[in-house]
Amino acid sequence: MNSNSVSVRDLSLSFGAVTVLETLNLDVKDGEFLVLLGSSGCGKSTLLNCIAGLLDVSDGQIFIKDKNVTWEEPKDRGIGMVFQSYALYPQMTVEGNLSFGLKVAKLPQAEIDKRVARAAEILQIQPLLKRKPSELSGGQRQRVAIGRALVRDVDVFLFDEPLSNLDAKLRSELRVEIKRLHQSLKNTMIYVTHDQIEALTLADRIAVMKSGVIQQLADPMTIYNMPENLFVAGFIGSPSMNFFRGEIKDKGGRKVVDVNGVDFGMDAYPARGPLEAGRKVVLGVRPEHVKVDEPGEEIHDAVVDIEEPMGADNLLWLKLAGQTISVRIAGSRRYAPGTALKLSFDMSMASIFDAATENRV
Amino acid sequence: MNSNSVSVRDLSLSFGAVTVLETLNLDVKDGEFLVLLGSSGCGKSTLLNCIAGLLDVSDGQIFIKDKNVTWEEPKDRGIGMVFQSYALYPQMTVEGNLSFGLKVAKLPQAEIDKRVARAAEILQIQPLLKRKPSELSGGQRQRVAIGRALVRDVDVFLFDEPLSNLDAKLRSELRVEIKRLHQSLKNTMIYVTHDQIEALTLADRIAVMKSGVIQQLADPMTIYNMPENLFVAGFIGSPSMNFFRGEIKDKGGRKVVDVNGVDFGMDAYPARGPLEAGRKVVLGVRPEHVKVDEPGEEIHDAVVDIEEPMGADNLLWLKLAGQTISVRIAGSRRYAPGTALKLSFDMSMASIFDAATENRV
Amino acid sequence: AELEVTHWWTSGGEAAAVAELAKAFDATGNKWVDGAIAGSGGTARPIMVSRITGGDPMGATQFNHGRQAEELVQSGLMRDLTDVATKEHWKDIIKPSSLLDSCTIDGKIYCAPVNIHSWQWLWLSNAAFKTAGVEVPKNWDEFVAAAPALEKAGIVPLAVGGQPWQANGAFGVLMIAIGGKDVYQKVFADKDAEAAAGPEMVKVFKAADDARRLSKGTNVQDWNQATNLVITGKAGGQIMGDWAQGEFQLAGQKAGTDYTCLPGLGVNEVISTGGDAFYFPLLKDEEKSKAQEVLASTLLNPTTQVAFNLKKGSLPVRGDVDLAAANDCMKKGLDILAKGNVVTSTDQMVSADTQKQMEDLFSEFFATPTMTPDAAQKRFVDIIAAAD
Amino acid sequence: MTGHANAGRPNQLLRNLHSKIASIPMILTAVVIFLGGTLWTVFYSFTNSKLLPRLTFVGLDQYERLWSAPRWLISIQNLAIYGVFSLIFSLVIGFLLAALMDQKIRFENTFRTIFLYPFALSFIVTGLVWQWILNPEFGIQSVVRSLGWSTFTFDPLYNPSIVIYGILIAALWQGTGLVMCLMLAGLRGIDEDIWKAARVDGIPMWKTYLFIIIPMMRAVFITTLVIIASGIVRVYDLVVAQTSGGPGIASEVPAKYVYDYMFQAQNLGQGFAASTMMLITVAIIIVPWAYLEFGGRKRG
Amino acid sequence: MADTISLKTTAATAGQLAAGPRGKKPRPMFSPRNIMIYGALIFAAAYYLLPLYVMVVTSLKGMPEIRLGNIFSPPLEITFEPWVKAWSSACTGLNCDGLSRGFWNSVRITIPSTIVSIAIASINGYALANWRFKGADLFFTILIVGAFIPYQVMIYPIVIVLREMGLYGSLTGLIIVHTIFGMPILTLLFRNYFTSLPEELFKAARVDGAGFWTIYFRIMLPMSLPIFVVAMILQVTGIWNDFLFGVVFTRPEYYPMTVQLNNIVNSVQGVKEYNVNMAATILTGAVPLIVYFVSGRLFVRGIAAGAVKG
Ligand SMILES: Nc1ncnc2c1ncn2[C@@H]1O[C@H](COP(=O)(O)OP(=O)(O)OP(=O)(O)O)[C@@H](O)[C@H]1O
Ligand SMILES: Nc1ncnc2c1ncn2[C@@H]1O[C@H](COP(=O)(O)OP(=O)(O)OP(=O)(O)O)[C@@H](O)[C@H]1O
Ligand SMILES: [Mg+2]
Ligand SMILES: [Mg+2]
Repeated sequence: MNSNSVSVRDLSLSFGAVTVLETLNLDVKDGEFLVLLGSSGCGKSTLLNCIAGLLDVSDGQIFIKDKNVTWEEPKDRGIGMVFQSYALYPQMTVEGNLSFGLKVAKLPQAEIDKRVARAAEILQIQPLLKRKPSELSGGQRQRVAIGRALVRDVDVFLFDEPLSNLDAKLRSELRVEIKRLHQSLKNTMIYVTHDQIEALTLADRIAVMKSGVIQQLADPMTIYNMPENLFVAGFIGSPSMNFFRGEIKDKGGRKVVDVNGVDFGMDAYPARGPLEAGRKVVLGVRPEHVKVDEPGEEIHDAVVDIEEPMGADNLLWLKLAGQTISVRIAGSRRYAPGTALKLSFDMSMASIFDAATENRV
Repeated sequence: MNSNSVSVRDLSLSFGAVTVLETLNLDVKDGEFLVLLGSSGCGKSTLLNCIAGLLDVSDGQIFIKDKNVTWEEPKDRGIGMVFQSYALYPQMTVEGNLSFGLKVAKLPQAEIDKRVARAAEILQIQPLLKRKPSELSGGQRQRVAIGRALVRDVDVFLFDEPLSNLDAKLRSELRVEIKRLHQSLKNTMIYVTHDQIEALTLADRIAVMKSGVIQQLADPMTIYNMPENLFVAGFIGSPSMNFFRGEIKDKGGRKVVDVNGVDFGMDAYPARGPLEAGRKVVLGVRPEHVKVDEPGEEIHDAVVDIEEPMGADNLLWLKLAGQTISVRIAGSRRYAPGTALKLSFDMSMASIFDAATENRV
Repeated sequence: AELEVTHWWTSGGEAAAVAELAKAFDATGNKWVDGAIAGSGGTARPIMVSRITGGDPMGATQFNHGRQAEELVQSGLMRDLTDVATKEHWKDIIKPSSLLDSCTIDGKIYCAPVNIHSWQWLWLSNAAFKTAGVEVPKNWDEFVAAAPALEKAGIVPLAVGGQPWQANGAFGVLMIAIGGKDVYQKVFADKDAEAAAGPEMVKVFKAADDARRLSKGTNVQDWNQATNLVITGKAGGQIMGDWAQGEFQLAGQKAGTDYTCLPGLGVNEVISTGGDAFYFPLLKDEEKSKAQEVLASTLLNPTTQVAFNLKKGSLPVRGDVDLAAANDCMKKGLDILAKGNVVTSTDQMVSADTQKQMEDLFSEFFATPTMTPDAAQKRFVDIIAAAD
Repeated sequence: MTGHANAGRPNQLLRNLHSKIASIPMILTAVVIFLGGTLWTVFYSFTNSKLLPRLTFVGLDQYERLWSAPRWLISIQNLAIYGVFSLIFSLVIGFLLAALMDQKIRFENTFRTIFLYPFALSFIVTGLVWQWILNPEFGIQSVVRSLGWSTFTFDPLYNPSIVIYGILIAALWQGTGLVMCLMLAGLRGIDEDIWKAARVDGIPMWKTYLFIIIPMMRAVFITTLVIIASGIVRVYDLVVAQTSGGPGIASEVPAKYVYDYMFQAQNLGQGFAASTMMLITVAIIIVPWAYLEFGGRKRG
Repeated sequence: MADTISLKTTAATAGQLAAGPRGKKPRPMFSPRNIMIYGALIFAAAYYLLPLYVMVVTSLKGMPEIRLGNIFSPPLEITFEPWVKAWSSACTGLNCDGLSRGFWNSVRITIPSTIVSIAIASINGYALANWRFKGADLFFTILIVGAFIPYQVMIYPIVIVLREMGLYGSLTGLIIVHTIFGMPILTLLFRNYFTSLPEELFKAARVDGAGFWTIYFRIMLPMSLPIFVVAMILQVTGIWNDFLFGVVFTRPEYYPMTVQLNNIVNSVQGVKEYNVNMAATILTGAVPLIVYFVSGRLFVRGIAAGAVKG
């Protein structure tokens, strides 16, 4: 099947006077892992809750498996949902948590047992079935929460920041597990997060949201390397992309971006159209695309301000063209603050945005 | 001055029957940035609170600036403290928060104003002075909390996970600021965190703690590259170091670590002493020290299980010698799951631990 | 049938009197279910009214004889007793006839009066005066004159309990005794504000001022606690209705030897004819309605009247019964009644609202030494002017 | 995707139907009893209803009479005194006790039980006991006198000028335990770090309470205030049990005026007028608060 | 302060370092601080206990002993007669069976009233917290304002309503009255409590297909013990101690214990029998006191959960 699994059409939602989502459209393909990424309060959860049927839409329609479910009850939409706080029923055992929905749906006991057993096996929580949630670790709770969606045998999984209550280590472990789960189940999954690492590692496609509007919807590498606008460029990547406000100039027949008198040659930049001189632009270069003490097109001098060794990588903060920029180099290369060094920029990996529209050019 | 700024001697602390710290010793040099790193519940905050005088020690002594302060009140110890939850006085303005302690200490108003102005300048919060904490963003609050320690003009700053309530982006920004602050103030700082990135980037020295015991106290690169024991090795680095349980063998006059029949040559490994054959060891290799499709000493075949593109980096999870290992490569190099590839290990950067004592050999 | 009867007769003498009614009613083959509510009419009346208006009426209920049930009757919630009354010739046997008038609304009779209570009594403790070394006074003026001696002996001259109606009642007594029957009639029957402001009333307020001074230090709430002070000789006297007699009796005291009673304060031998009456809410239950009739006639039965009133210390509503067993004080009362020296009680003349206002005024007056008689009189005039 | 036709929005009345059905008792109570009863009361306060409600309108007569009745004025004055002092003392005593209890003391449970048990007793019982203790002939006065201070006078319930304070003593005894409980819960909800920060800043304990902790407990104070205030407006039983409004009318309160005039004086109109005045007072205090607290705020 | 410390700084040797205070800071049991704290607490406790003490002591004395004087002195001769009299033979009017009859009436009133009022209020709170519909807040606000209306004001309207419903005087009517007057505060408590429960739990249950009632019974109820305890204590004490409604809205066969208490206390036969009154008082207060003593700890916890967040 190549149809859409979830389609959102012209969705609007307001809380009283506050409009959170406005005529939003989104198609999620069958079997796709779609991540909704955005900063806090941008409306990710709201969108997810609309899809789940936990919020009544103000306008627009929602289709799941080509069926209009705009006014269906959550249980009738064929979705399962996993929450940030796990939302396990504290007074029930793990088994009770898994089977609650099925019991409510009055499934035969044999069927319930079968499904619980299967979910427990997939998630490797068989030994925990008789425990209460309070007797589980964070990671185990999260797994049970996923199991609760799993037993419902649904087409679409909705995750609302399922990992953000966990510590870094566990988070990276469970991330891998969710990825593996998706690879084996092949369900459609919609996953809300504000953690870009999760988004980049898990997604087939990422929808970057800002104030209720989808800014870019594309696969992770496109998002990372070819951000559609300034917001996406700045939002993705840690530390942030380095931005330089400048102007396009013709210098000896060669197009450059002039930033406070410092020139960045644009020959290697894969521009979308002709860039006339005089246009005000923002040049963005990721920290790992700045080369230190390596040969390159243009060489700029700079002095290390702060060094942040992070183990595998080493982050340098330096001043260039009147602003602070960050540079990522291998963890084994060390530069003490005050060291002078030479920078060059990989312009083929750079992004240039119109200063007015903030869109990629 | 080259003396110790803070010294902890044989410190023990119990809550009733539970002993949290036992005969712990720690010297912090003047002007040093020391990070206490450890997982939740290992006693970091407890130790910090003892130093601050917020907890009565059960046994042992604490010296600050060579003065025995074991029984002193917190305010008389010459320390300032910054808390995870900011702990700002919510109904006072920023200015009130900064000056309240000074007012209580009956400093002259001129002096108070001077100190507040200085702190505000250092932290660039002058425009916020008249606001209430509830009108500040998380980052601004954290800055005010630091300011409150700053105005007290103390020798030692104590930080208890000051950034862990902030989102990732803000966290990395404030990290840089704290680092800069330390570079300009040159105070002694003791900083508690469970975030290794913070520890690695900020610290002059890191004390890795586990169940109330300091496991290793060294500078970040030593901790990262030459972990003293298995716990430190596994705790630092994300994703974790890859561990292989094996045995040292003599193969053709050459020492190797044999892991389920797969051999890792040890010629390049900077061993601390002779390693006799037959010894059971754990070999640890960081993900970035595994090379993919590059020439190397030994070449191992493997198949990609999961790929986690993270923008600047790309993480691969593969099976080798019967276990899952992670490999970090540049973000631009992509391998779809299922791809076969060739691995080699940079044994000069590896760590080997005795399987029984778990200490580095 | 079972009939629930509510009333607020809970003090010792009162309860004994009720028992007589219950006994008589039970003897007719019915059953008296007692619904006593303690704490005087102030507490009990709201409950009774609520129940009647709420549609869950009792079988019969006590009210003070007068206008307290007027509106209940007008709203058709009460039962018409005219048939029973005619059959038993209440018009002829009930004396004074003003009692029955109060039960009559639009020519129909709605209540059965059971007793006559008069307020106009000064009860004196012979022992107290003996202790103080003075003669037992024969009238109000002597009493006032004897007060200093009592005070010297540590005895409160005049016991006045804290409940508002006591102060109000005492004032009414002073009014008839000092001001006279005419003023009383003018003020209460005609609501004549000028009379209320007149010189006669100034004298009354002066006397009330005396009474207030004499009552200082009483420190009790209930009327029978105040009576008890007299019984035990801790107080010299008390202005209280004839029901106080029940307490003396219960305490085993004898009129004349242990205590002395001065009707009309010994000044003006007039008594008011208030009292209690039973009202019968309209019931749906046939059988109970029958029982109501039986109860009504039982209440006026001569033997019941005697038994009840002897215990209660009140006078019977029938002129034709023999009260040989009555004690001195009761006999004095009967005499006055026979002479026709009676006035209608305030309950029958002014509304509960006006009563309440007067209670507020006089209880404040008695508790507030700083309030001048003049000021009190002004307010009294206002109340009378607005009275209905 | 051609589902436009069947995208009909279901009837809004039927959405959340169970919730609406389940709320019927609440809606009925709010509308019929509280709102309806209030309107009914206000309406009839313009009539001259006596024992039974009657529709003869007399304009503002009842109110004129009310505001010229000395007893009503005294009631209002008493309520004001009682209200102000009982608010202040409840909050102060409740908070002090809670602060003491919060010092990691031993026997906390015992102390808490002791402070809170009067709350389980009715005002009738409370009034009775304190009437007895404050009775000059048996109570504290006589005990102190018998110890030798023969001029010692302590008879609040028999002295018109201080009787309201006698009632206050009993009211505080009964009510401060709950306040203490609320305050304690509030104190326990304060972030530990605030205390630590204050200690590091060298702020003495009492200053920390006064300038930092109390302002932080605004919500608790408001809840407490509402609970105390609602009790104050309704005070009735305690007065009846202790003094019946006496001596004279020195300890009368508005709720008692309402009751007495409605039922004893059989003047509903007057009682309703007094009720209406009380309701207006309550509304002036409460409605803005309730609106801020429950109406305007959306759940986040 | 920092300066003072650095001034004192000396180049300390290791030997000097080891000197000075070590180990636990001594905190004497009778420090001024402790004396103040416990002194204040004990003083306050005395004030709170005094009336209870007086009640108990008085109830164990005979009348002569009481008349002789000191209410605080312990009984010379302990007698349980006042208790017996209060329980089984004190008279009101013609009925001389003391409190015993009222006790069972109180039980009959309190149990159903408590259950019904808590059931309704908890459902209200649940609906307000999790299933808000248009206008719900308005009704709730009215309800809260209603908490301030003096009971006396509402008696008349309620008499009329009950009369129209034909429930006046019945036990059902009284239960309704208690439910009505318990509703504002209880609804507030439950609403606050349910609001403080994670909303995601509720959402998860809805995705699982549970409806209004299933969520209430299966998810919310089992999590709400503390607040139910608070509500139960409030209602049991409130209803048990009620006098006004019990007497206005029922007939004598249902009169609760407090009415009997009022009758005993106010029916003065000669002198006030303080010992009987006190015994009756304690007996009447016993049930709420026991309920409170048994579950007081949960009460504080529940208060913290439901009342303080507002
Ligand atoms: N019940 C509500 N009433 C009013 N506004 C609301 C409500 N729920 C959410 N909002 C607002 O809608 C916006 C979007 O909220 P939403 O929860 O969808 O954000 P989010 O992207 O999920 O953020 P987070 O990452 O913090 O979960 C926010 O500005 C929030 O304040
Ligand atoms: N007041 C206390 N009473 C009893 N045990 C305590 C107390 N405070 C802390 N502990 C215990 O002491 C241990 C160390 O606690 P501590 O707060 O120092 O941990 P931590 O390293 O700061 O952890 P985290 O990263 O979660 O803050 C924990 O196991 C904790 O349970
Ligand atoms: Mg969200
Ligand atoms: Mg900690």
